[in-house]
Amino acid sequence: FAKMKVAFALLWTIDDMGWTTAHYRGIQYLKKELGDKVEVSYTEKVLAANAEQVLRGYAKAGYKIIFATTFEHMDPCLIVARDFPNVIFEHCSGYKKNDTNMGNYFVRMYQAEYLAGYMAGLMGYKNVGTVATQPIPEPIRGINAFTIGLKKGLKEAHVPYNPQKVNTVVWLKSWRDATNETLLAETLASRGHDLIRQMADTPDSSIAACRKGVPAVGYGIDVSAQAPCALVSTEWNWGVYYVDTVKRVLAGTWKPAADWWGFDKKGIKLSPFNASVPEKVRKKVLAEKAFLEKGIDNIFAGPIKDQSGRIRIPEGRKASDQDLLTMRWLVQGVSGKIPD
Amino acid sequence: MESGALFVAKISITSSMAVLYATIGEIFAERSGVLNLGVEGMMLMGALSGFATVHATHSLWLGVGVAMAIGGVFALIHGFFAITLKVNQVVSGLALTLFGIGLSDFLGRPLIGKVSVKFEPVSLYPLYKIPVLGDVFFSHSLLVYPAYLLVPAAYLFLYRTRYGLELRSVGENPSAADTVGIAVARLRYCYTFLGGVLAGLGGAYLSLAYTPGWKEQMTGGQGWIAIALVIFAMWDPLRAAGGAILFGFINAFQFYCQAAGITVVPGYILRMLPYLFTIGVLVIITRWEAARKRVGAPSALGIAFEREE
Amino acid sequence: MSGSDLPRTPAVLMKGIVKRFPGVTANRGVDFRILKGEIHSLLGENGAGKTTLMNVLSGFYQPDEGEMFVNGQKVSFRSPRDALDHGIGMIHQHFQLVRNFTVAENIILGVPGPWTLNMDNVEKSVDEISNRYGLAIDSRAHIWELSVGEQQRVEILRMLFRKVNILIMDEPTSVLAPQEIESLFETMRKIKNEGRSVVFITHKLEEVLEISDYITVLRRGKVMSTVRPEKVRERDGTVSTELARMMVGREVILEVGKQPMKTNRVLLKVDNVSVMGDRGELAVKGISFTVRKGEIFAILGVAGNGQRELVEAIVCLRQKQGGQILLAEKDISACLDSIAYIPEDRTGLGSVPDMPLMENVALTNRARFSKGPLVNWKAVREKALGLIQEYNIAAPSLEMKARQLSGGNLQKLILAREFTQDPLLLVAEQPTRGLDIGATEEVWQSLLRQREKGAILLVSGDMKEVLSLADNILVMFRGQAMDIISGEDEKGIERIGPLMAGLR
Amino acid sequence: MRVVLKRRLKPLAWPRHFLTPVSVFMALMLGALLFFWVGANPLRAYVEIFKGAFGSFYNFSEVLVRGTPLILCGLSVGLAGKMLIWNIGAEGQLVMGGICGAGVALFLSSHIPTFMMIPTMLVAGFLGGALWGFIPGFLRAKLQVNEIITSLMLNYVAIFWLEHLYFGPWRDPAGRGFPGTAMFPEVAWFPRFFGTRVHLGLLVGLGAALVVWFVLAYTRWGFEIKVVGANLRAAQYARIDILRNILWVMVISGGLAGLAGICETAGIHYRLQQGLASGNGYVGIIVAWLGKLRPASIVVISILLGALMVGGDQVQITMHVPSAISLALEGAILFFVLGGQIFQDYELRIQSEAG
Ligand SMILES: Nc1ncnc2c1ncn2[C@@H]1O[C@H](COP(=O)(O)OP(=O)(O)OP(=O)(O)O)[C@@H](O)[C@H]1O
Ligand SMILES: Nc1ncnc2c1ncn2[C@@H]1O[C@H](COP(=O)(O)OP(=O)(O)OP(=O)(O)O)[C@@H](O)[C@H]1O
Ligand SMILES: [Mg+2]
Ligand SMILES: [Mg+2]
Repeated sequence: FAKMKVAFALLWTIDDMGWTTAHYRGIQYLKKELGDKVEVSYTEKVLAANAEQVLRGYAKAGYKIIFATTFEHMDPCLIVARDFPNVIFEHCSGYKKNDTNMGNYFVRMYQAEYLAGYMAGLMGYKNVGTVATQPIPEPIRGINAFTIGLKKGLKEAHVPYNPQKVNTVVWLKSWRDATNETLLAETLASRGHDLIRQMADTPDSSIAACRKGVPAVGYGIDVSAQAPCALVSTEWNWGVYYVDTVKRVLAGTWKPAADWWGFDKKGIKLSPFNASVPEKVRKKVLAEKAFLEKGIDNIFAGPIKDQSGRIRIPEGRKASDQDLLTMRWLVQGVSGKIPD
Repeated sequence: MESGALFVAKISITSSMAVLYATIGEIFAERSGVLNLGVEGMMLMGALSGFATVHATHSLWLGVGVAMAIGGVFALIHGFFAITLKVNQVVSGLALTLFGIGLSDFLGRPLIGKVSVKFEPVSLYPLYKIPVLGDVFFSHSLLVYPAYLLVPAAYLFLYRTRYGLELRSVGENPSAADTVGIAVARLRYCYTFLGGVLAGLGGAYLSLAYTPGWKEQMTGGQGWIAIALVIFAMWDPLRAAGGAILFGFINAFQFYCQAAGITVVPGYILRMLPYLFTIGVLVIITRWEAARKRVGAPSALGIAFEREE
Repeated sequence: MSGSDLPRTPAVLMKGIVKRFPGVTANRGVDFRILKGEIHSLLGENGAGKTTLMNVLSGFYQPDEGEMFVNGQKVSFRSPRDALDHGIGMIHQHFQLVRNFTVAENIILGVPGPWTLNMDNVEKSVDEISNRYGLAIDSRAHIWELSVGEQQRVEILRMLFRKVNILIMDEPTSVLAPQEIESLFETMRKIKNEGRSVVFITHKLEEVLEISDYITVLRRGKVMSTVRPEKVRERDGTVSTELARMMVGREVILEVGKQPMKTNRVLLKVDNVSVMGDRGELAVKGISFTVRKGEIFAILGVAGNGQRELVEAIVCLRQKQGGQILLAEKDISACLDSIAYIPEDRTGLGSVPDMPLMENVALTNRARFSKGPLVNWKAVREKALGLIQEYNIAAPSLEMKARQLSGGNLQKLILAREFTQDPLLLVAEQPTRGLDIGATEEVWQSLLRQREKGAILLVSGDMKEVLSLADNILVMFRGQAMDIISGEDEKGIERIGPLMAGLR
Repeated sequence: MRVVLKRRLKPLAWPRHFLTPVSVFMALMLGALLFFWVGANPLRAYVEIFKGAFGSFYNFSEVLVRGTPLILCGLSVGLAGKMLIWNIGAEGQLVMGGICGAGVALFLSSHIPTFMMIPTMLVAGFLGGALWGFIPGFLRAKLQVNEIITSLMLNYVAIFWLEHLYFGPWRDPAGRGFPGTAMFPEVAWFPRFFGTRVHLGLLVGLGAALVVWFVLAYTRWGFEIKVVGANLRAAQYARIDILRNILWVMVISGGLAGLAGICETAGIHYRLQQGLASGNGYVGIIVAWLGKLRPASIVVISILLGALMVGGDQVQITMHVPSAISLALEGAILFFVLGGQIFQDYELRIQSEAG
């Protein structure tokens, strides 16, 4: 009885404290849960130019399930999938799939962002500074959800705020750049922003915020060990998806699909709260989370205005997944533009 | 909330310290005739070893010391190839950078994401009370203040001491220095080592004070900036300080504009600005020096010395 | 002088010095002795081992065998510093000065002392010494601002500042004008009178007679003899042929049977030309002259009076400020191919030391040996082999690097290469500097042969060379033409010395 | 008594053929220490690297794929190096080549006949890189501005420009907001061979190596380049137009790197996206100097380094060794090969104190 061979092509190193570390934790979880049934391998730093080589290499070496975990792996994955119809491919964060052996998956990080924003609003933070990364739909969606949550929280806490500017966004134009993340966070803190929202793949903007005496919200993994001032972190939780997928393959029920898991399937997590988050706030946030866990997601329910005040999602309508996945506009309350 | 201008001034200083240390170090090395393009590698090894030491011992100053020592040892590798074996210095320096990046990445794995003690900002007692300037200059971490002494000291050393004269002569005309009994190779080793020590200090500033902790390639190209600044500064420590802070300023200014919602220039142009600026200033300075019939570069920079025997 | 007859302990004694280089033994058991308060000349043909011996004495080289004693004490030097500590200093043929430093900085360099440096004090003491020895110099000037003669003074001052007892000078006169040589000799005598010693290396035998207390002749790394100058002086004051024979082992006369050429049409016309120097000042100020076909036209002057700049303007290495240069009625600014140039700097300018001989032959001839964009290396090889034969160049193979050739042989190679261009005008700059009398003779003969094919512009600081070769002589001083004198004009020739010093 | 190094009059001939292998071996020994450090069996690791690179036809084809941009970047750096011009900017030139070639593929494909498509892209790629080489070349030639710095700074500029294009104006409208241009039309894809990813770029690289070799060995221009590199003043003396030579060399050097860029985009990515600038330009510097600036050696070294990288991926998979080890190994090899040279040029002498 041979173990099923599972492989992962990773973007960066397993201890990058961000995107890849989160995937690696998923891999660890998979090993822990199904270690007796699977043999797991991974390759770090699979760049666009070598993705096809690495994926093909795994396919040739008899791996049965191959996860390609970054956007640039999408096209190579499609090509290799065509050549190896008996191998199952799963691509993370993209949109292409085929009908036979390649699916894609992502998780609804924006739900966690929404909760984090809601928490911040309830605590009265009305001038958030966000260290944003690259202007693609994923962070844009996150910023919007965070801002929507923030405004909701502020309203419930009866804190007056500037409806045009509760969340100031500055773009790093990079996924990870420790020194500039620090620089940017310090700039925001010094400009009087009362909370720093880290969105980059290292904890450095949260760390810088702590040093400046400003609270932060962490991203990707729980940053509280590095940045004790982080009120909460929004976390990827890939492990459950990996375990589920492998189980489905083992059971023969796997079909190519475009999966987008939210709190309902535990695709994401909210880290434990910082001690400074009041009990009342925690309760409210957790209550909101409970809805999401039940699959009730009204975050992008209309009416939602964009920065210019134009209604983007009218009353009574909800943004479709398609809308969310291609989102290129910012909601009212966000200050800062999408750069190009 | 701090006033914008003061804040940008202050952050220009904090964010330029690593580059400044490395630049001063490289000035010493190049003044002695040794072109060391391994700054990035030495800074990384300094950052890693400094943080590793602090992580293990919780002693910040020990960490700084180890970072400086490791930076120096790495520089000596280049020194051995460049001075003793007389291989092409550009290639040897590049090899050092590669080796440093690879090795620090490799050895630093277990330390990524670890936290330890770090240098916190300390206001220098009476000085920080000076209105305006006090906050800009005297409320930084303890690793910033040595630079205030280092820059003028380096300047005085170069131009006002016998050792400085010897150092410069070795970079200008090693065979002339040799004739009057100056130990060319020994001096070159010393100052290459010093260059590495300061690059290591720059690295330690990053991993212990500015962005505490270890991340692979955390210098993010600052070593290269340091090398550019040396030319920019025409091998002069005072100008190097100005250049480093100016460079820090341009970078800080970019984010400040974004945060303040000022969009004069598209963002991507702003990001290119520090690099375009370096090229521009380099052109101007080179023209200027040429017009004054003076070449700032040590005449024997990058050239191995060998007594014809 | 008075002290020369008293018995003295030798200041330096070298015994059985052997120094080997890969393939050459430069010194084969040399015994050499320097007394206190003497000027000791060292003579010998190129490669005899003079420089090597003095490099050993001044700590640059470690001898393979042999012993050295300073004031009776056995010494062994590992570096120049050790030698300096024993009061032995050497002034090299190539000056060892830092160009971007001032005079005072160069002088204080390497002198032990306290940490800090007070340049004002240093400058004061430099001025003091320069006054004492009559070595006028501005101690604040940068080296690059100085003429060659002044640079030499800095070298001497530096040794005096360090109070050396043995001053070694390697061919110091080869770069000086007659007046400057006189004042150098004055300085040397002053040094000697203080009880210190000077070792003087030269190829010019008349100088040896004038200044030395003792003469040592080296040949092929061995001492031929050590004599007093009286022994080799003929009655009429000239050098006896004996000395030359000791040096080269054969008779050398150093006379070229120059026949006056039929001068022809004007080839080169230089009209009111001005040229900028490196320091941004006018180095050549409105010079005019003409050179006819079949003529050797000499430009004579102390180095640094604008000859270099003028030549560079003619050979298209430098832009002129004003005036016109016509070669066979064509403006020279177009960089004509019909000019060949033999530069003074043989390794820096005239050849690529790290390239094989063959490629060095192709250097200025590449157009001649190319078909379209391609170089015909076979033709180059044949030509190069031919030249080596014809000009008697000692080179074992064409793959040999140029830097492995001796100075004289490299000079012959460059000469040969430039002759093959069949130039209308050949510019030869200091063509025999540093060459021994044998090689000099060969070069002179070659130049005279070339004269018949075109014209030669000879730039030299060596009066003897100019008088032996030139049909007309232009004397330059501070960028100006002092006068043009015919090589036949006996009276005019007597005026040359003063003209070189700027006295009309 | 003391030990001194003395330069030989002539380099020793006999060690030439095995110095490099011995040096590489020494570097691998150092690498072995690193493997030990992470608890991997070095011998097995090296066997895995070898198998990963040469174990199968497919693996070797991947080595060639990795080697392709290295050949072109190595030639780029090497050609400039012949003239003692330091082109640290191959990375940026590569990117510019990719951008210009991609521009042709994306916007001009309907205007260009099919058979001219790929040649046009190659020309555009060459020109893009050439432009990026021209700038430091011009600054160096005309104004004596240090080319190490300018070419290095231009790398950053090119990369920011590239990002701007695929995030902004050139972003694929059908790409759901993700960064990256649209895929090129298939006429703009470089042909691939033998069912592997080995593509036209390899032939471009080999062809370029041949041309560079021929130019350097047989043409007057090549000779002039070598003279300028060996003795600038002698070149002036020989009336070589140094300015023009520097300019042309930098233009062609940039062009070669530009070719690497278009070959990577049109042979591998089929679009502009993150990951075009992946360090090949910098590795090209190592390649050039390990290959002693000789085109044939540059080809060989490129393929060997490609093998090290592909093999490095392999040990990572099978033995879970961090990928950074390839980079550390490259640096170590460079050092040891440089150091190995000493045995050819120097002799070790034991000198007794004479006197
Ligand atoms: N660094 C060296 N390496 C190899 N051989 C050398 C070196 N220096 C000198 N030689 C050789 O040693 C011999 C003596 O050279 P040296 O320079 O002492 O002669 P010299 O008498 O000073 O000649 P010249 O009159 O040309 O100055 C020559 O054959 C020379 O080639
Ligand atoms: N620095 C050096 N490096 C290598 N070889 C040298 C060096 N100097 C001299 N040689 C070798 O020593 C030999 C003699 O050189 P040297 O310059 O002393 O010759 P020479 O006897 O003075 O000849 P000439 O009279 O032609 O000047 C040359 O053939 C050369 O190969
Ligand atoms: Mg000689
Ligand atoms: Mg000599």
